[in-house]
Amino acid sequence: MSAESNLLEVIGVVKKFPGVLALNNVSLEVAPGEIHALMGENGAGKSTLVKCIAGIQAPTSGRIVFKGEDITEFTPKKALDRGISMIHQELSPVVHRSIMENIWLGREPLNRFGLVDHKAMYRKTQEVLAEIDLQEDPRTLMENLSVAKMQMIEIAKAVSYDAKLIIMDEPTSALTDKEIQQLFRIVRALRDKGKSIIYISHKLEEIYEITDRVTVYRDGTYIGTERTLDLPVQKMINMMVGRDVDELFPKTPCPIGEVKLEVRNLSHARFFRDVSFTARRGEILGIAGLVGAGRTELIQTIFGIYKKASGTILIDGKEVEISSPKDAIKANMALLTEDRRTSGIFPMLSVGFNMTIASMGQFMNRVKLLSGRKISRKSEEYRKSIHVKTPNLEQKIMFLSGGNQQKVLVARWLMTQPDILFLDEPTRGIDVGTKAEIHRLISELAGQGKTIIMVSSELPEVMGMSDRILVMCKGVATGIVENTPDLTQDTLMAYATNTMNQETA
Amino acid sequence: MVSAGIIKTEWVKEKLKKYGIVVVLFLMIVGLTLAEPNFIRRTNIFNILTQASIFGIMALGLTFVIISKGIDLSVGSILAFAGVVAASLAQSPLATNKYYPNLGELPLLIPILVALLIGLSCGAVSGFFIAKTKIPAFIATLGMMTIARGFALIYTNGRPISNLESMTVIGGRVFGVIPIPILVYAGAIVLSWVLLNNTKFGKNVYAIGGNATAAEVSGVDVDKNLIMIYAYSGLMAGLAAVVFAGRVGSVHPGAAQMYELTAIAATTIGGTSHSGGIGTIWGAFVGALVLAVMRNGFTLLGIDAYWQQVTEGAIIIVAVIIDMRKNARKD
Amino acid sequence: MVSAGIIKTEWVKEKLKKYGIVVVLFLMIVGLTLAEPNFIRRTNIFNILTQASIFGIMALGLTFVIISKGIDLSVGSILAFAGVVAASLAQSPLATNKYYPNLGELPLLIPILVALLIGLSCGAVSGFFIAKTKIPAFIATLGMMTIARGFALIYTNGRPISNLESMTVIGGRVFGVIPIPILVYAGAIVLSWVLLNNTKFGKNVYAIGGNATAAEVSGVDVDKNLIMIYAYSGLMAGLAAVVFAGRVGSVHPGAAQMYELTAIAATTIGGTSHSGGIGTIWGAFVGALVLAVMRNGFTLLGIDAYWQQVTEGAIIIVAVIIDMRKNARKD
Amino acid sequence: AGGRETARDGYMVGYVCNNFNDTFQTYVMDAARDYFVEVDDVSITFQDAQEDVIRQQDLVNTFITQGVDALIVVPVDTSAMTPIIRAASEANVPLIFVNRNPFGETTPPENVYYVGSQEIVAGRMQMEEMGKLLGGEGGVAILMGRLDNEGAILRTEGNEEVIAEKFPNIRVLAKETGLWQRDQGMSLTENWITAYGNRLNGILANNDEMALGAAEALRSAGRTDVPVMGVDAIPDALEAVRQGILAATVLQDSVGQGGGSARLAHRILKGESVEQVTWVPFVLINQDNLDQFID
Ligand SMILES: Nc1ncnc2c1ncn2[C@@H]1O[C@H](COP(=O)(O)OP(=O)(O)OP(=O)(O)O)[C@@H](O)[C@H]1O
Ligand SMILES: Nc1ncnc2c1ncn2[C@@H]1O[C@H](COP(=O)(O)OP(=O)(O)OP(=O)(O)O)[C@@H](O)[C@H]1O
Ligand SMILES: [Mg+2]
Ligand SMILES: [Mg+2]
Repeated sequence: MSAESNLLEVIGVVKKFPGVLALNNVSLEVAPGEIHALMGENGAGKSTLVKCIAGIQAPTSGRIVFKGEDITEFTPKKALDRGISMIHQELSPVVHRSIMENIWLGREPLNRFGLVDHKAMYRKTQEVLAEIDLQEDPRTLMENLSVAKMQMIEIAKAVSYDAKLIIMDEPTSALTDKEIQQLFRIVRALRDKGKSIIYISHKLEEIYEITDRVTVYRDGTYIGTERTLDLPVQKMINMMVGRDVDELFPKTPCPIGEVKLEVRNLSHARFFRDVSFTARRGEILGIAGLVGAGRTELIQTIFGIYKKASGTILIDGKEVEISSPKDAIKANMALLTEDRRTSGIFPMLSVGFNMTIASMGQFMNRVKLLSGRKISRKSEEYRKSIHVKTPNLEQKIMFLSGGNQQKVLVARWLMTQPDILFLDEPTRGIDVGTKAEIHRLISELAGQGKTIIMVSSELPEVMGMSDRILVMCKGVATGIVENTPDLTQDTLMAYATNTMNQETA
Repeated sequence: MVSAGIIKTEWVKEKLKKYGIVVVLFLMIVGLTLAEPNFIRRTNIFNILTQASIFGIMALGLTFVIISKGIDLSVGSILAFAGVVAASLAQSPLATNKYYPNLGELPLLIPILVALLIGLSCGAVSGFFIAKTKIPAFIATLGMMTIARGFALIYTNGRPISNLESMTVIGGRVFGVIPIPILVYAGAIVLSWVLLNNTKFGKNVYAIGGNATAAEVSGVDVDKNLIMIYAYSGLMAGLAAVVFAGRVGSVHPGAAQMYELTAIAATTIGGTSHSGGIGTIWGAFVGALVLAVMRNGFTLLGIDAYWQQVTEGAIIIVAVIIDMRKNARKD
Repeated sequence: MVSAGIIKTEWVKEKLKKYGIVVVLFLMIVGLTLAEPNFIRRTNIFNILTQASIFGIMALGLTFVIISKGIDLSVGSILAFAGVVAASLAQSPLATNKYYPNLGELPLLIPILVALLIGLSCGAVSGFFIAKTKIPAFIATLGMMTIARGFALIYTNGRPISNLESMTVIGGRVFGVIPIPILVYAGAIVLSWVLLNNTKFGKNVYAIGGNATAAEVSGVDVDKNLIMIYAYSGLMAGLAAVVFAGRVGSVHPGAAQMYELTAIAATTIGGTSHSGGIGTIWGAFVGALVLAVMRNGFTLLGIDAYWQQVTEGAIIIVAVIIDMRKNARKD
Repeated sequence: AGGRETARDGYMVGYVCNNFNDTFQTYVMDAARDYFVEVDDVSITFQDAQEDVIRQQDLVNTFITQGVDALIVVPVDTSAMTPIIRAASEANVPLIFVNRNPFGETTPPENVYYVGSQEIVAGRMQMEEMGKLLGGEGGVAILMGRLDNEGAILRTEGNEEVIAEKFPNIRVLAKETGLWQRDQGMSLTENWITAYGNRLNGILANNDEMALGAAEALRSAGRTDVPVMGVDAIPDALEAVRQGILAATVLQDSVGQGGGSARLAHRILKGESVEQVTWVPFVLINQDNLDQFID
């Protein structure tokens, strides 16, 4: 394509951070009316590149040409004025403010006295929300929304700028199918209006579903651009990872032992009621359901983060009282939480600290003092085994790519060597190569006789990894199914929407 | 009957949670009125409001600062510096210790504008350093606190500047009834309220405190807004200096020491959170009243001066504990 | 040649960035030595370290507090309260204004333990309220600041408690050479360093400041640790009280006013961040030295006291600006 | 630094003030400075202890390191001067205390001097006058300085002693701290007017600044019947006495104290023999004797 016909051209862009060469001479071309995917492993530089395009960071060198003009000033404001808006991978909204104030931040409608026109803002917000089919009062505070809704509002906001180019950096990582379909409807409508979209995701099926072309990066370098339909899955993975990934869900069968954890009639005042299940040694119990089903709250209640209303929890057949995460950890449980930003990482602290903080007990020397040497040896070991891309262990975790942060958290909990490990969306935002690696580690743990309870919104993952699957719908456990080869996604969905009876009937 | 009783307590509990600090204020007022009927007399109410006005005006500016996740320790010193300079321009021609011996009587507006301008500038300087060099607000304003106080001392050589006949008009009353400091305070409240709730600037203040990155990527010029925030805080300190000079008729370079702590306390008691993004002008007003009523009450009740300190600390803590309950999770 | 020069400047720039505040300190020392050779004499170096010791010890405790994203305004008042009570137990039998007229001479250890215990308890109380009622640390410790000061005044009726012959040993020297306050300070530094870097408690402090929710989920008992953090800060204030009593030989209920600001400034100058999760003991030490050297230098250079204030504010700001450059993004 | 150069040739005196924010102390310093302007073999440097004993001690030590020939100190805390006295005597530097007396009835040690007044006397003088004005009856309120300040405590004690000894029918309605500040004196007085109404017949303030604030509050409340008295006789207060706004003030003689200590230092340096203690008396000023003090 010629320069004139491209909306955006990235030519030889380099971006250096202290100790990291995030982008090394990469290029990209986006045509008008195109949905263009960016693919690459965690830390390949996708977010860094789009941040440069959206003026959040300035490239160290190279050119970015938009509508035939070289971009020289890199500020978000300039980018927005030019017609580039973005949905951010790691950005939380201004949680204490309302939906409408978030959407119109920086461009509030004014009345003739130059004051903010709240009525107009309210009206315009209603219009925007209608487009994404969200029934919420525009004055609702963001903090009262679920993660999924917040994400939908971020999407609505980006769209409402009426930009020429909309960048979406992993917009679906917090969404489930229903919202994803909603998003795709919006994206297609935008394309039909001649807008261009840069779409980043680690979910291959999404890439095939809506993108026109794919550009792949690896380690900050440009690998190639292809029409999506002409690119077989294995080839795409190979371009990203540099090798073939043999098996996505390397579940190794292992003997299943006696019951380790038993939950009896557990209820929470608001989120779920009367849930019972058991989990055995060496077993991976999947938990599936739609967004809002209460899966997160279920495991967080078992873990002592929420207060249970009634019910009992038994470990090895003995009743235990767990009223705080500390109790849970004492009982040899561990929980990888769903929301990386608020309850996962310590952003200002080092990668090493983030990995080891839950296992400090292991690093004491004879006089009960922590040994720095032991700590760094252990973290180094884990850094290697799950391929955390970081210049060193001293790097602040906030400077890692999203996927690599997730890997560090996985390492944190694997390191505690728990008997019972709860994983809430463990591979959110993790690239295919590493996903397989993490799945292998999970399997290995199960093989050692540990009990794994894994919540995932990705049905292939649940079905690929679990021995049994607990399905929830609106706070009720609608079924526990054996994961036999003849189990279908449709059956699970039927449980998840509680339409099982109609289905079978 | 029983159920009505329950509903009533539920209702009270609910309100107590939502308007915690107002309830505290209300209880203080009721208690004091019972203990000392003079408390509720008009002159005393006016006294309380006048006494609240100086640090109350500072608390308005601090509300912007604290919502934006900052802090401003310099307002007391800025008051002193702006105050002494304004005072030197407002001395009556017959003053005993005239600062500018040959200066005639200037129109009242000039010292007022000078005070506001000095306040604004000092604040803008702090804001500039905070925005452009990213030093912590604590340090920038601690520095400004020392610097402004130093300038006040240098300017006056440590002496008060008095005989401000023209300015004492501001300490007077309208129609012989309503003290002007109260009117100035009311005006500052309205101005701050409109600024915070109905202008782009106000929205930006909340956004910067709530999530500075989110503000930045939404196209908000964070640096410019930070400068404006501290400039506004300085401006309010300048306005407080005018009221101070008007009320006292004399400004001392050591004036308003520790007022920053009182003003910050008023803001915080009123529910403005130091973790940013949360706060109201209304809260700053109620917080200032709580402090002023408390101090007035101490005197009316004749509480021993040493015990006043202990009680003051305890009341501040208890007031905020009650107020915090509104944020308590329900489960 | 040229390249060597470039490498050198690069190297200097790199170091300047990494050890910003140490470089500032170094430059101050060199400058002062050139301007006034007396500066570098052993007695003067000891003077400076002794002068740094009291607020320096407080800064150690504050480092824990600020890393955990808190603040402690009460340390100055706690010093006064712990100090007067300890002093009343350490008066020599012949003291002119004996607080406990019938009390004989107690072993030195008793007043010391009492001071430490009072400091620890006051801190633990603040910590308790912060942890259990979630009130902002600013309010809890502002309350404690007023309360502890009030108790100091009540306990003493506003008068100093003097003639602490036994305690002045602590203000003395070992082998007639090294001042004991410096040794106490050194001990406190080592203790704090080990606590912060080599214990679970220390790691928890960072975790709580870095992300309290994540800390909770990672099994950190946040409440318990918060109480311990403020208790430690109080303990350091108690230790500072011992050094104070030892140096002065008398404790005044109004002692150590505003020391909290100096101690917080020392901590912040040393790079501890008020947004939590970042800070070192080493930084608190260097920060305290910067302040002590600066004040000592002012006197040696005979700078006018009013101008000192202005200069002090400016130096604090500039020091932190230089130090901030180490965090500057490279792009 | 210009002043320091000459100091190399002549003597250098270090002056550590308790607090530069203390208006009265600025007059004491001025008097000392004025004295040394007249003589050419001595220069003086002023430092501010900012009401902190430790800082005062540090300043003294730094002065000694620097090699000053004599020290003048206004104690922050008179009971805490032992280390300063020790440091000065070890370095063999003459030490003069001004304004606040660390020695009470006892004689200072060798090479240590005191120039100043008895704080308690100021309080006594105030109350004697107030008692006369009120005819020995009524209620008074006391505006105290900082609660931990010796001047504040002793002046208040002087007030109360006289009441106990001579005016059994006068009651102290309240005593609270106005932190030496005019605005605080004003706020407290406003509250007292509400609380005590006509039972409030007189106000005794520990300094003139607070007294002037009290007078202002009384004026706006239309209370002309309440006499107010301060201490220090700062120019504003003298003017207020002339206009009848203040009933009286007590002259604390800044020239006698500041100039006196400077002269004393000069004489010691020249090797003359001097008295160890110089008393500078307080004088009560009211409209009757005002003319002697206004120039
Ligand atoms: N501010 C920064 N400072 C230092 N290094 C950074 C910074 N931002 C990004 N990096 C590094 O740059 C590289 C590219 O990161 P980027 O976020 O662009 O990856 P990504 O492709 O978006 O990965 P993911 O799929 O995990 O989101 C990573 O190694 C990351 O650690
Ligand atoms: N802070 C909150 N305030 C009010 N309601 C909430 C809050 N958090 C969650 N909910 C509600 O609780 C229910 C369950 O929450 P959630 O969506 O996290 O469930 P989930 O099954 O874990 O879904 P997923 O993990 O897929 O997001 C939903 O109805 C949600 O709207
Ligand atoms: Mg990314
Ligand atoms: Mg969930």
